[in-house]
Amino acid sequence: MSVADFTSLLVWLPIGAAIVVWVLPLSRYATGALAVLVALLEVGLWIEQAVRFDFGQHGLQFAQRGSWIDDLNVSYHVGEYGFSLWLVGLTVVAMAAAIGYGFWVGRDRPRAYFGLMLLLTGATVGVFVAQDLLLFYAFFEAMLIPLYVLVGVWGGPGRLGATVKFLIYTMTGSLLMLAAIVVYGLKVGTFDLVDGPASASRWLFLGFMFAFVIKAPLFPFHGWLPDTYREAPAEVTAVLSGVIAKVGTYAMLRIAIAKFPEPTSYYRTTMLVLSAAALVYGSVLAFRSPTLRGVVAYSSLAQSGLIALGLFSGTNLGYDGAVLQMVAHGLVSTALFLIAGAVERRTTTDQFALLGGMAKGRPALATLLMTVGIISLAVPGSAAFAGEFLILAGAFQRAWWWAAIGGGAIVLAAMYMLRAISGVLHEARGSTVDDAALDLRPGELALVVPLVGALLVLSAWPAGISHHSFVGNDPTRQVQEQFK
Amino acid sequence: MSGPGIAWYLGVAGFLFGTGALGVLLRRNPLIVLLSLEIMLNGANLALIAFSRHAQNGAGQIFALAVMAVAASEVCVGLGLVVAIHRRNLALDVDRLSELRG
Amino acid sequence: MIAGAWLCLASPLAGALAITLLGTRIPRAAAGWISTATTGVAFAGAVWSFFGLRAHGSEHGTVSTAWTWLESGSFKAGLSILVDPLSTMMMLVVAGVSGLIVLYSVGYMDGDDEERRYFAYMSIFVFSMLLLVQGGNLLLLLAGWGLVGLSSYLLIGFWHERPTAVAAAKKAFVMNAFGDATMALAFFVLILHSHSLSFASSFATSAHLSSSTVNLVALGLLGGAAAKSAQIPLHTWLPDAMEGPTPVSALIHAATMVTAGVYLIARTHPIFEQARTVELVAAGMGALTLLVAGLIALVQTDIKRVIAYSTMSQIGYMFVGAGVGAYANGMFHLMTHAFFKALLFMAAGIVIHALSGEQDIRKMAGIGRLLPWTRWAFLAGALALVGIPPFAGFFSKDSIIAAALHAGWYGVVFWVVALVGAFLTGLYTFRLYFIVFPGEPSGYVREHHHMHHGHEGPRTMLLPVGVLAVLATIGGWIQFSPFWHPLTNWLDPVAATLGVAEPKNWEELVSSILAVALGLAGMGVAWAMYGRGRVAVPSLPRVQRTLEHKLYFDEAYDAVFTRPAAALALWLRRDFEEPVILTAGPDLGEAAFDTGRGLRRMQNGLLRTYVFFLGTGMAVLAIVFLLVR
Amino acid sequence: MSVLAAYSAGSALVWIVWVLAGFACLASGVAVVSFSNPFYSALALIANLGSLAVLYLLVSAEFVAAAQVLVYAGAVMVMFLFVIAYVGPVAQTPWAGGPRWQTVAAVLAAAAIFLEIVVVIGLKASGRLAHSEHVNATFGSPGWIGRLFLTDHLLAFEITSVVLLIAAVGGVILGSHTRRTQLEEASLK
Repeated sequence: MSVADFTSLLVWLPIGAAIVVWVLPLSRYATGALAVLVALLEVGLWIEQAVRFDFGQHGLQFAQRGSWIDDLNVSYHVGEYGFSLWLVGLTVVAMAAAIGYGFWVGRDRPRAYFGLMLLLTGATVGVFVAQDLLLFYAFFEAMLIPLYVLVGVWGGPGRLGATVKFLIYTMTGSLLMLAAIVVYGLKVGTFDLVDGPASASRWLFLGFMFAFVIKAPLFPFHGWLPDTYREAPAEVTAVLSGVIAKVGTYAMLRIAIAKFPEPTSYYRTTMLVLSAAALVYGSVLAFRSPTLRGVVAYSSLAQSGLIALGLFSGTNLGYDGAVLQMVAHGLVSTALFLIAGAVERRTTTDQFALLGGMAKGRPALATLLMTVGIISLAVPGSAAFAGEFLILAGAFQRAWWWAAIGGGAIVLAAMYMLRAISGVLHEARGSTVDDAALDLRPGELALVVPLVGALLVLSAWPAGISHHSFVGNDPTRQVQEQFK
Repeated sequence: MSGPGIAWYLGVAGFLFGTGALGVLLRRNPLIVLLSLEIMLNGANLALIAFSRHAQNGAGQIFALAVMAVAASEVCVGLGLVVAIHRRNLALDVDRLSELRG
Repeated sequence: MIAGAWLCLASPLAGALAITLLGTRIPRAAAGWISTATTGVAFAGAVWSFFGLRAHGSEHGTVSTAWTWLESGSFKAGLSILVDPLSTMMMLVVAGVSGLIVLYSVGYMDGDDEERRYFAYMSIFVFSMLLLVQGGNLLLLLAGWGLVGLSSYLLIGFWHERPTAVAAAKKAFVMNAFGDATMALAFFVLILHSHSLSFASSFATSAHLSSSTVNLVALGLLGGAAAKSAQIPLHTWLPDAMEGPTPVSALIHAATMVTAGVYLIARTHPIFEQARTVELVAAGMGALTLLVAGLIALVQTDIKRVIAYSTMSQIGYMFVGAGVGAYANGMFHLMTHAFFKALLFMAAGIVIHALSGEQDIRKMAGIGRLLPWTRWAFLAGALALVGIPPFAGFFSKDSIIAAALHAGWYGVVFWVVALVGAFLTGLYTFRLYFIVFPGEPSGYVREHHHMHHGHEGPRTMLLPVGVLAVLATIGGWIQFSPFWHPLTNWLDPVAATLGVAEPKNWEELVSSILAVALGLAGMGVAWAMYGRGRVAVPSLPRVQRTLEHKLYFDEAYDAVFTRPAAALALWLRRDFEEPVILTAGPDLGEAAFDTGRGLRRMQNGLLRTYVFFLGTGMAVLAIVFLLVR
Repeated sequence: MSVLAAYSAGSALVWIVWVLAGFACLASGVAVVSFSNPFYSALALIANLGSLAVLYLLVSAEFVAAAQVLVYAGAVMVMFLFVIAYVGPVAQTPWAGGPRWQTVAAVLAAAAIFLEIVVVIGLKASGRLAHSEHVNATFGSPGWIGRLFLTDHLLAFEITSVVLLIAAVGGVILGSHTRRTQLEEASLK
C-alpha cells in the first residue's frame, strides 16, 4: 500500500468500521473500544501522512483518481493540499476525542451511536480530501445524515425541534449547492476541482456560498446554530463547532474563492460585511448568554465570521491566518464543549445562575477550562492570537475599518469568555454544585489534555501551520492558480 | 393524387380526439367516459396509421396495434371497475367517487 | 551572554510547568521554593547577560532567534530575544525584584489552600514579564504584553471566591485587552508598510511614513502603554487590582508590569520621535495622572489603595520623563520606583499580615510600636518616594522634573505640575505613615495583632524587605545627573536622551531645591494634620466625595460602555435573535405547510378535474412547443 | 397488392368513399358523447369503429383495419354491451351534474385541443404532408406486419402481451366476488 492510499484509507476505514459495528452483534464495551481504536488509528495514519507530506511541492499530494461516472466526467478523485492536511488532522483528532467522550459517558444504543460517529468521521475527512464536486457533495451530505440522527436521538429535551431546524437550514443550502454543482459541471464539461476551469458566473458563486454560509455559519444564516448546539450531546456539539463548521469555511476557500475569482471580488464587500456582522453580533450575544453552551455557541459564530473575514480579505496574511485560526479554534471549541459536557454531567445544567465556585477543590477542571478559555479569547502569545493577528493584519490591508471592528470584537471576546470562566469556576458555589461533583476523572483528562497539549504546541509554533498551508509561502498566488 | 392527403386524415383524427376529450371531461357515467376514451384512442390510432402511410414505415401500424391492445386492456380493467362499483351498490357517477380527495 | 538571556527567559517557565505538572505530588511549600529558585536562576541569567554585554561592548544589542514563530507571505516574526542595554537593565530589575518578592511570598502565602496555584501563576508572570522586556520584535513584545495581562488577571483574581476580586480581575484584563487591540492596530500599519515587525525595520519604516500615519502608529502604541501603566483615562483597573494578594500588588502593580508602558515608550522611541505630538500627549497624560492620582490618594483609607494611587502618580512622572525625551531618566525612575514601591507594598503586607488581613488604615493606628523594623523599612520607602536626599527617589524623580523644565513652554507646564505632585506625594505618603505607624497602639490593633513566632514575620518576608530597604536608600546613588550618569551612558546606544531634555545645571539645581522643599512641605503639613493633630483636616465635603469616588471614572465608564453594551446584547437577544433569526427556519417550514394546504384544494378527488388539468396542460404544452419552435 | 391500389385510377371513387366514411366517423363520435343512454352510445361507437376501419383501408392498412373490426367492434364492444346490460341503463343528460365552470371548461379545453391540431396541420405541415401514390405491394399486409412484430418490434410485442395478460388478471380479480369482498361490503353498509 502506497502513501497515496492513505487518503482513501482515512476516508473508508471509519466507514468500513461503522458497517462492522452495525452488523456485528458486539457488546457495549467492545463496540466502544473498537470505535476508539479506529479513531486512534486514524490519528496515527494522519501523523504518518503529515510526516511524509512535502510542503514545498506544488499541487495535490497523496492523490488518487479512479473512474466513477465516465459519461459526465465525474471521478473518484481525492488528495490533499497543505491546508486540507491540517483540517483532516483537526478532524481526526477532534473526532477521536468525541468518540472517546461517547465511550466514557456510555451512550445508549452503542452500536448505532458509534457507527454513526465513525461514519461522520469518514464523511468529514472525505469532504476535506474530495477533489471532485459530486464526490464533495456526496461526502457533504453523508456528513449531515449522521448528524441529524445523533442530534435527534441522543440530544436534549428539545432535540426534535432542533433537528428539524438544522435539517431545513442545511438542506436548503445543500440543494442550492447541488444545483450550482450540476450547472457548473455540465457547463465546463468536468466536475473535477483540479482540472475544472475558473468560472465568472455570479449565480453559481452565490449558489455555492449559500451552502457554505449556512454551514459556517455567518450572520444572518445562523438560525439553526443556538438550538442545535444547545440540544446536541456535548461531544456532537464539540464536533459540530470544532470541525463541521470548518467545512463551511474550508469550502469557501477551496471552491468559492478559488474557482470563482471574478464573483469573489465582486461580492467581496458583501462577504466582508457578513463576516464582520457575524463577528460582532456573535460576540455581543455571547456577552449576555445565560448558559455556558450559549457563550461558546455564539463565540463559534463570531469565530466563523473572523475566519471568513480573513479568507475574503484576499491577502496572504488573511489566508494563512484563516487556516491557522480554523485549526486553533477547532481544537479550542472541541475542548470547550467537552469540558462543558463534563460540567453538565456533574451539575445537570450549564446555566451560570446555577453554577459557580467549581474551581475550589477541582484543580484539573479549573486549569483546563482556564487554559482553553484564555486561548479562546486570543490572549497574545496563543495560537488563536496568532491566527487572529494574521487575519486582522490581512483585513487591515483591505481596509483599516475591518481590522478596527475585529479589534473591538477581541475586547468583547475577553469580556464574554472571562464571564463564562468565572460563571463556572469562581465566586460562590452554585446551587447545583455539590461535593459529589468531582474533579475531571482520568478518562476525561485523557480526552481533553491532548487537545490542550496540541493547542500549546501550536501556540509555541503557529508558523507550523501558517507557513505550511500554501506552497511557496504565497497563498494569494496559490488561490489565483487554483492550487495547481 | 389519389384521394385525400394525410392532412385530411389528421383533421378527422384531431376531431375525434377532441370529441373524446369532451366526453371524458363532460360525462359522469363511467361507461360513457370509457367509451369516450376509446374515441380518443382511435383518433390517435388514425393519426398513427396516416403517418405510417406517409412515411411508408410499419412502425406506425405496429404502434396502432399496441394501442389497440392497451385499449382492450384498459376496457377490461375499466369494465371490471364498473362491475365492482355496481356490485357494491355505489352510484355510477365519477363525481361521487372522490375517496382520493386531498 | 545570549545563553544567559535564554536561561533567564526559560527558567521561570520551567518553574511554572514543573509546579503545574507535579501538582499534588509535591508539598505545598516546595512550590514556593521551586518558584523562588527558578526566579533566582533567571536573575543569575540576567547578570550573566549583563556582564556579557559589557564585555562584548556590543552596544546595539544582539538578536537571537530560536525558531520562526509566525510566518505568512513576506511577513515573518521569529521567536527571538534581544539583548541590549535596555533589555538587560530591565531583566536585572525584573528578575531581581521578582526574586525578592517571590521569596517574600513564601512566607506571606504560607498556609493558603492553593499555594501551588499561586506560585505557578507567579512564575508565569515572571516568564511573561521577561518575554516582554526581552522580546526581539514587536510581535513578541505584544505576546509578553498580553501574557503579563493574563497573569495579572490570574493573580488579581487569585482569591476567586470573592466576587470583588473576580470583578477586579476581569476589569483589569478587559482594559488591558483594549490596550492590546490598539497596539495590534498600530502593528498592522507597520506590517502594511514594512512587512515586518522587527525593531530595526519598523523604526526605519516609521521615518518614511506620512506624519498622520506615524501619529496613528504612535497613538496605538500609546494606547497600549496607557492601559498597561494605568494612565488616565485607562487607569480605573489599578486600584481595584489591589484585591489580589499583597505580594502580587508589589510585584505586578508596582514594580514591574505597570511600568511596562514606560519601557515601551523607551523601546519604540524612534517611532514616538517621528510623532512628537503623540509623545507630548504621553507626557501630558503622565502629568495629568500624577496630579489626579496624588489628589485621590489623599482621601483613600485602604492602605494598599493609597500606595496604588501613589504608583499611578509615580508612573505619571515616568511618562513625563519619557514623553519629553528623557528616556534614561524615566527608566532610572522606573528602577528606583521598583525598589521603594515594592518595599512599601511589602511593608504594608507585613502590617496586613500582622492584623490578619485588615487593610483599613483607620484601624491600624500605632502599629509601629509592635512592628519596629517594618516601621523603619516603611519610612525608608516613604522618604525615597517623596524624594528626600539621599534616598533613591530624590535622584531619579528630580532629574525628570529638571528635564521637563528644559523642554520648552509645555515643559514648564509639566514642570509646575510635577512640583505640585511632589508636594502631594509628601502629603499623602506621610498622611499614611503618620496615621498608621506612630503613637500608642489602638485597641483594635492590640486585640487583633498576632506575632509570628515572636517576630514581625517569617524570615522569608523580612529578608526581602530588608534588602529592598537598603536598595531604596542607596539605589539612587548610581546616577546623580550633573555629576555622574553611568545609567544614561549605558542606555545611550538604544535610547539616547533627546537634546531638548538635557537640562542645564542651574535647571537641575532649581528643580531639586524646589522639589525637595515642596516634598518637605507636604510632609510638614501631613505631620501637622495627622502626626500632631494640631491643624484640623480641612473639611471640604464635596471635594472629598468627588475624590473618594475617584472623579467618577468608574461610574462614567459604567454608564457609557458597560451598561449600553449589556443593554444592546439583551435587546438584540430579545428583539432580534429570538423573534427573527431563530424563528426564520420554522417560519420557512410553516410557509411550506401553508402552500401545501393551498395546493390540497386542487386534489379534490374528482376524476374529471384531473383530466381537465391533464388536458389543459397538454394544450398549454402544445402552444409552448408551437411558439418556441 | 392492396385492394385500393387497383382502383387508384378512379380517385373520384376514393374521395367519395373517404367523405362517406369520414362523415360517419365524425357523426358517430359526436353521438357517442351526446347520447344520454350508454347503450346507444355503445352502438354509436361500433359505427364509429367500422367507419374508421374503412379509413384504414384507404391508407393501405389492411391488417389494422381487420384487427379493428375483429378485436374492437367484435370482442371489446360485446363486452361493453354485456356490462351495460348487467349494470342496467342509467340515463343521464350530457350536460347534467358537476359544477357549471367545469362544463364550460371542458368544452373550451376540447375545442382548444382540436383547434391546435388544426392549426398545426394548417400552418406548419400543410405543404409537407402529400404522400406518394405508390407503396410497396406488401405494405400493410398481415405477413408484413407479422414479420415486423417478430423481428424489429419483438420487445413491443412481448410487452403488449404482458400488458394484456395483466389486464386479464386484473379484470378477473376486480370482477370476482370473494368472501373477503363480501365482508368488506358488510363493513361499508
